[in-house]
Amino acid sequence: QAKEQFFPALVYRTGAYAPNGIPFANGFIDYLKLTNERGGINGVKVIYEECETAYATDRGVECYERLKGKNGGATVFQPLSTGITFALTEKAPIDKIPVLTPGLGRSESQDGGVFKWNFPLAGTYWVAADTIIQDIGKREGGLDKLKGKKIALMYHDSPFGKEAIPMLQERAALHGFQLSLLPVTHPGVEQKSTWLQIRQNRPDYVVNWGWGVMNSTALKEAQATGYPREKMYGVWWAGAEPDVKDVGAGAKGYTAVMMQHGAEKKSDVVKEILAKVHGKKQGTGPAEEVGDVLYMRGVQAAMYGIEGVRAAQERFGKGKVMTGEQARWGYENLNLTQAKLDTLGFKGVLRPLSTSCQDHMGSAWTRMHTWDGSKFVWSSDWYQADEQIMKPMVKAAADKYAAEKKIQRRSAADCQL
Amino acid sequence: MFYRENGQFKTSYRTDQQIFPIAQDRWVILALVAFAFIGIPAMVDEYMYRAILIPFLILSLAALGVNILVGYCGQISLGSGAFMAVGAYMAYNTYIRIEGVPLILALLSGGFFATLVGIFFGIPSLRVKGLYLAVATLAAQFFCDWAFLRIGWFTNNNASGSVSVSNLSVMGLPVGTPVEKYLFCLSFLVVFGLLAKNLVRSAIGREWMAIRDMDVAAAVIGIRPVYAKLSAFAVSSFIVGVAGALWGFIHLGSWEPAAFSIDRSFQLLFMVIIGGMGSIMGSFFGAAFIVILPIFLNQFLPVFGEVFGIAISTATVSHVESMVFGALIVWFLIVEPHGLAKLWSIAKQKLRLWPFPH
Amino acid sequence: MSKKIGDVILDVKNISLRFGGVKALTDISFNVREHEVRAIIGPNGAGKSSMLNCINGVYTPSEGSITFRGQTFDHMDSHQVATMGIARTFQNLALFKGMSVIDNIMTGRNLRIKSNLFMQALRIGPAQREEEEHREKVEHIIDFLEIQAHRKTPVGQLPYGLQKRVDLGRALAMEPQVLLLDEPMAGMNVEEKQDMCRFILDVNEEFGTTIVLIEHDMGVVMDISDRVVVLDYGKKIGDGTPDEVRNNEEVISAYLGTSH
Amino acid sequence: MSANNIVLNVNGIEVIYNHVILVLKGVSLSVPEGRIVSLLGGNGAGKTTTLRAISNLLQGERGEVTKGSIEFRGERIENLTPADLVKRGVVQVMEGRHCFAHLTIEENLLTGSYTRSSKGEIEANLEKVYNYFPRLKTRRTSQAAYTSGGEQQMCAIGRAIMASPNMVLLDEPSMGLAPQIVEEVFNIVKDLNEKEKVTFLIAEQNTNMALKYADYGYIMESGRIVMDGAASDLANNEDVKEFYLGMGGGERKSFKDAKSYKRRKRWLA
Amino acid sequence: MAFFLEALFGGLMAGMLYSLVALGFVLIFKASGVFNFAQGAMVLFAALAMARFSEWVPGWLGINSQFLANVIAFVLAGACMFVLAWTIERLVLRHLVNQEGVTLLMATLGITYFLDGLGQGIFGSDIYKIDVGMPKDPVFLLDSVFEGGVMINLEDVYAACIAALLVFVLSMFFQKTTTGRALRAVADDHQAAQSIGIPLNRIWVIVWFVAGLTALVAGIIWGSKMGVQFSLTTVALRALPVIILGGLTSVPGAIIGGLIIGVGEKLSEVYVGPMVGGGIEIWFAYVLALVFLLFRPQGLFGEKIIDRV
Ligand SMILES: Nc1ncnc2c1ncn2[C@@H]1O[C@H](COP(=O)(O)OP(=O)(O)OP(=O)(O)O)[C@@H](O)[C@H]1O
Ligand SMILES: Nc1ncnc2c1ncn2[C@@H]1O[C@H](COP(=O)(O)OP(=O)(O)OP(=O)(O)O)[C@@H](O)[C@H]1O
Ligand SMILES: [Mg+2]
Ligand SMILES: [Mg+2]
Repeated sequence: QAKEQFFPALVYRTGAYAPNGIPFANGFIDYLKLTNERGGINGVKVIYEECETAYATDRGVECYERLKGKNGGATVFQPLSTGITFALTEKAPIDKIPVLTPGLGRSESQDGGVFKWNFPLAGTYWVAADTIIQDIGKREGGLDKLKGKKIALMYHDSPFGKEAIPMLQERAALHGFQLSLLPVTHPGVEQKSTWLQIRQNRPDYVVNWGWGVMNSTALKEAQATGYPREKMYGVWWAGAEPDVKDVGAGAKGYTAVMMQHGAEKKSDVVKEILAKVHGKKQGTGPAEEVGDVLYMRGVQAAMYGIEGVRAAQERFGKGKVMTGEQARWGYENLNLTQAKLDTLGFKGVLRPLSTSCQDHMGSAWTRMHTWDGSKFVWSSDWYQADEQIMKPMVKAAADKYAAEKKIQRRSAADCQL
Repeated sequence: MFYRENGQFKTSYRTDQQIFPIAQDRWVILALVAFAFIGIPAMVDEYMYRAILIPFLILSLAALGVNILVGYCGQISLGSGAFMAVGAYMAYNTYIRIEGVPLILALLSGGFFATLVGIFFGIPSLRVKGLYLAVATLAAQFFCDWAFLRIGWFTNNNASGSVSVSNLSVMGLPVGTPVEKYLFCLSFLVVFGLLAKNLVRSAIGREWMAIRDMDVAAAVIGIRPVYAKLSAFAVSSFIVGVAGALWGFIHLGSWEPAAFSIDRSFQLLFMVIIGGMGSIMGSFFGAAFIVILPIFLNQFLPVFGEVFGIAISTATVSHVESMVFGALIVWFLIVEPHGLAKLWSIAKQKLRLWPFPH
Repeated sequence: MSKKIGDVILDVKNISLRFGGVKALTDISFNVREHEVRAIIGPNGAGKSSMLNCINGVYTPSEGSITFRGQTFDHMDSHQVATMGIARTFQNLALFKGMSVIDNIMTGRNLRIKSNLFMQALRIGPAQREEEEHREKVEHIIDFLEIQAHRKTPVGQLPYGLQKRVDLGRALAMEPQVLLLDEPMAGMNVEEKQDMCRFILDVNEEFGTTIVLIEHDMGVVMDISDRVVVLDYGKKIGDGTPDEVRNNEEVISAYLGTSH
Repeated sequence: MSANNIVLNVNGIEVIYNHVILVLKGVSLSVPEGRIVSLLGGNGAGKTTTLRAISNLLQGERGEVTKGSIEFRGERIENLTPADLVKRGVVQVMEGRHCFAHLTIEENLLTGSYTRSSKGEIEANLEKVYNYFPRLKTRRTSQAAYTSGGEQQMCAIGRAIMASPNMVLLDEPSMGLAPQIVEEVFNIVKDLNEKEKVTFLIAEQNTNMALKYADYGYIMESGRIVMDGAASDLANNEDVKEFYLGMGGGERKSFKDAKSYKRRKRWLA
Repeated sequence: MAFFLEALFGGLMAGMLYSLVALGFVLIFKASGVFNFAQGAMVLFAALAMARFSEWVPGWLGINSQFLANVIAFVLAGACMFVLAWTIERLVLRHLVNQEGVTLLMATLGITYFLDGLGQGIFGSDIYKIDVGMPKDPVFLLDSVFEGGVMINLEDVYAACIAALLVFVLSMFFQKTTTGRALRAVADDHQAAQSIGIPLNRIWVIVWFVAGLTALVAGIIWGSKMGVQFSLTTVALRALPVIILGGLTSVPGAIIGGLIIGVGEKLSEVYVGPMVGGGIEIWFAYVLALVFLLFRPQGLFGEKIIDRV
């Protein structure tokens, strides 16, 4: 029978987070389709199945259990939800299935020595937080200028939102700016008092760590409180079209950190998808949304998923179907050079990424883009998260986790196989 | 024909006070339990365990607890999710802070703390009644949600505010594989089910029901509302708490407050009402209905679509799913407002009369 | 009939009860002797039920005191009243609709249950034995009231008349010293009333229970009661043996009318 | 009775509660225009159920008519809503009062005239009710829940009158009423019946009252009609005398002696 | 000081918005004894209908006046709510006459699921916007008195006025009209109400329709503030403490309760919140309501709960 590599897709196309979940899912699926159009992974056909999680952890777990065994076993899971990621982090090692969380999940899971099966490829929340501060520093004319400044973090009151806090506190201690924390309860439609507080202690910058309606609401409230949008930053889950489009001009000047790519309508990969997938009426979503920010995030995630398998095939046999375990090796030894990325159509979209046993992230590049009232435009050049700051934090957190879980760091030997 | 109690004469009140006075019932139930312990492990696959059976068991335990409060004592509560959370987090803390504490003890301690919280939030019930109370109990829900997110101690200061446990074992026996987990939960359910049944059919149970049906009269025949209500809150939240601990430890393994959000509270209330208020059996029916139906619909609808050659998108599936789900709830209520358990007993009555119509 | 009336067991002094404007009771005094059947009669809204409500603590009288077995209270608390051995039935049925007849009557025995929550949960020896003893007593009452057939029906589904019996049964189960009955025979036909009278008199004679009875059927009242209090608009307008009351002008005009 | 002036005709109805409890086993009765018919029978005989069946209030009790038919002025009415029936002039006074607890006595009465539009008529009716039951007038402003049992009973009856019906189904009107009020109620019945030609079907336990005022009577036992006849005949029937009027052998015997003596009625039902 | 005023004002305005939703609950409860959990879903459904129709109408009818489009959309959405009310009565309520409160409550939960599915199914689950020309930017008063002035939102003010108006009309309706009385009767005792000829079916359609309209108004106002999206259903949770505080059966109570809750939670959040890490307003609202209940178990303006033997 035909060789098929199974990619389960945990999506949320309904509920409070659908506006952001839908474009991501569309991008993800479209890229898988494109891969088949390109002849699969060295001839191995890619198959997939969606499962609706509605961003709820227990439904996510059910989906995981449902899909992990299907079609000869799942290759890799990419839950677009920090909550679900936490749950799967416990289960995946037992089932020997890697968990890909590009741009989300536990930041300390970058440490492959402890988190053997987690891959926060291309960026964690700490990277996002770190580079946002760098950009603010740049604006102020040097990180040292941050001394005495006030920065407010308004975050989605959940593990996702909280991930940013340690890094910001670290930086606050370092540069002596004053960090105030403003939690916003799920789903984030109720922010009046948050913004009253912002109006009260008039912070110099507001960092919005939101997802779903929380983002657009934040911008509307900012407008209603007259807080300058130019002073607002967003994480890369808070910097896409659905977040700003119904605020329109009201959101002008709002800046968000981007995990390398932004809205990439002109990129080769998008052109290719439009031609080969949408052209054949195989498109998953509306064609005009192809290339939007979150759509691209989906494409990026899918691409990493595929390339990991390709890498694994290099070792375990070209043109073979990879097991989850084999795929894991692939993700751990991923080496996407610029050249490779360009051939895949990500020229000017993504930067090189190479993972290792110690580093499951592989790349820490970001840049900022800003809403000009009708579209996002790049407003900074590339940043890279500060190793000196981040490494020790990751190590410490990972060790704590290991201690709690009574797990040994992986031996050098273990890294070889 | 086959289902008759005639010929089974009760010679003592004890025999008449058994849980299942009718012999056939006794046999059926015994058979069921035996099947659950021996039969099921022999046949079902991992997915069934992890996605359906274990959640079903744990949630029926929780529903059982809620039913004691809502169904038997008539105090509608929307705070059950909170009590589950208390159970889960306190069990977690007992587990990690006390060296080598046995798993079961940790779980029970979760229940214990849930009891305390339950009693505390039960105090208003002495003055506030009915729907007012129902809404007021949401205070418990939101407060606990907040507390577990905000107070680091509960989560052992994990930055993310989410906690996790792993490699559990009971007296040397590991509780890791689905089968082990399943049996573990099942035993909990059976034991608690039995205890609960005993409670509701003895004096305390009658006090609860008396309070539920007509509290003034209850007071006049010497029932103390304070004691009756608070004991109901205590027992209920203990069971719910243990269920919460199981949910965290056994089912999720790693959880955040969102796992016990208000939706959970509602879900539990549904189970009780759909299943049948004031019926232990009902709790199981309800849990089955609420846990299995959506999953079933979610998987069945696409198949159903293919039959007619239409590929239903994920979104449409889940929309239709919730529509059908809602419709079914209403439909069942219309067929039998007193829940599935009542439906069940009517069926039995008919069977008793069978083959005669009345 | 050879029934020795004891001395005063329940003594009501100058009770007044006001609800906003409404004066339900004004300065009512009367007493009840041990073992007697004491009737309270009066037109609708006279304050009869309110009187009972004061006695067993559902209402708090605005003035006056109640003496029971030498102890004097200006306010009674329902639970405490029950423990002192005063039981009562209600005018508009206050049964526990969701529960079976047996359970309803069993609740009457709750005060006597010793075993605690845990013992009940485990159903270990004593708890189980207790259940059975009380069940036995309850079964007697059920036989006595001739409602065996309905043992396990939810009372909500019983016809009105039978519910009244269950209500009585629940009160009897408390084995009270004083039994307050609020229109126990409303909605019964003569035959059923005869049965009811039989029950009441039996209770009164066999267990020596003192009975306070509210009833609108003069036939019944005059036949079975030893003494009668007459209320009208919350005032006491008559008190004495049936015959005295029957011939009391004020009572006739206010209540009995010409029909008797 | 001649069939021409029959307003209500119930034939062979069977009623089942909760799909299992068979309560009425083929009850037939007919009520002629402008008469007072009384429905007698012990507890659980099925009187209330019969009335509920007629006024279509069974649904709320999860009961249903499974056999037989009910005709009002020649029209089948099983499938009408209670509201339709009230429009046609049929009103039921429910057993156990059922006043609107939160509404005041007066509001209760006014609600009774919901189907009436003309202000004048409502005013008149209200006056009429207050004349019938002066007690209600004094309590007009207090919430029904806080009035005495008897007052509530009066309120329920008054509420029915407010709809100026042409047929009334009374379920145990005398329950909990003081003797002379009972008298009063039946006088009212007679009064309405004579002055306004209102037809009555009365389920009653107070048999001698019922038979005294009714023209015709039916006796029910456990879901069946076991006897019927002109009120006067029934009143003189030995069994009826003994079991419903409590005067075996002519003399009314004291309730005291009732206990000593006991013989259950057994006529084939 | 200026800030206190702002917080106070913000609270009041938020409160008004809550009471707008609370009204729907009160209406239905007062008029049929049903505690309608579907209110939140109805708000969302109505808002979605409004948003989408105002988006589609220009396309359908080829008109390009936003105002006209809105009007037509409003009418269409209103029609939807009527159909909804009618269907609910037909398929649900009339089969549940005379059942206990919980059963009915459960039924409304069923309806909630149905509406969530239907609404998103028909109108989609993206974020949509309702543009009824509400001013978005803040205005600053008294800048002379305080530096920075006191900021208020006209949008809020308009919303508040509409809410107030709605409340006034509705309370008139309940107290003064015959139908109003009939409704209260129904709430007390379905069966008795039927027995004296109150046509439950029609009554219920009316009530649910009116509740639907309030939901529509609430939906429009919330929608134009927040954008229309699934999470709008959660406003119901904000309205619950309001209704128990104000009293389940009291229309004016909905407003007063709203104001108290609004102010209470905002002030608590801005003044107490920072000390305990923030995010306290939602539970604070409930605790506040609970405290009031301890003194008045039927809420500030609710009808006394009757327990009498
Ligand atoms: N809780 C209450 N609040 C206000 N008024 C009350 C309350 N209870 C009783 N009343 C009033 O007090 C008076 C006496 O009521 P009560 O029930 O004692 O009358 P009753 O003698 O029992 O009449 P009936 O024979 O009709 O039962 C009545 O007018 C009644 O309206
Ligand atoms: N809602 C119900 N569900 C089940 N059974 C019922 C219900 N209502 C009445 N019954 C049964 O129907 C039978 C007749 O009841 P019904 O109330 O009609 O008798 P009745 O003649 O009115 O008695 P009473 O004179 O005491 O009112 C009784 O045996 C009763 O158990
Ligand atoms: Mg009375
Ligand atoms: Mg009856």
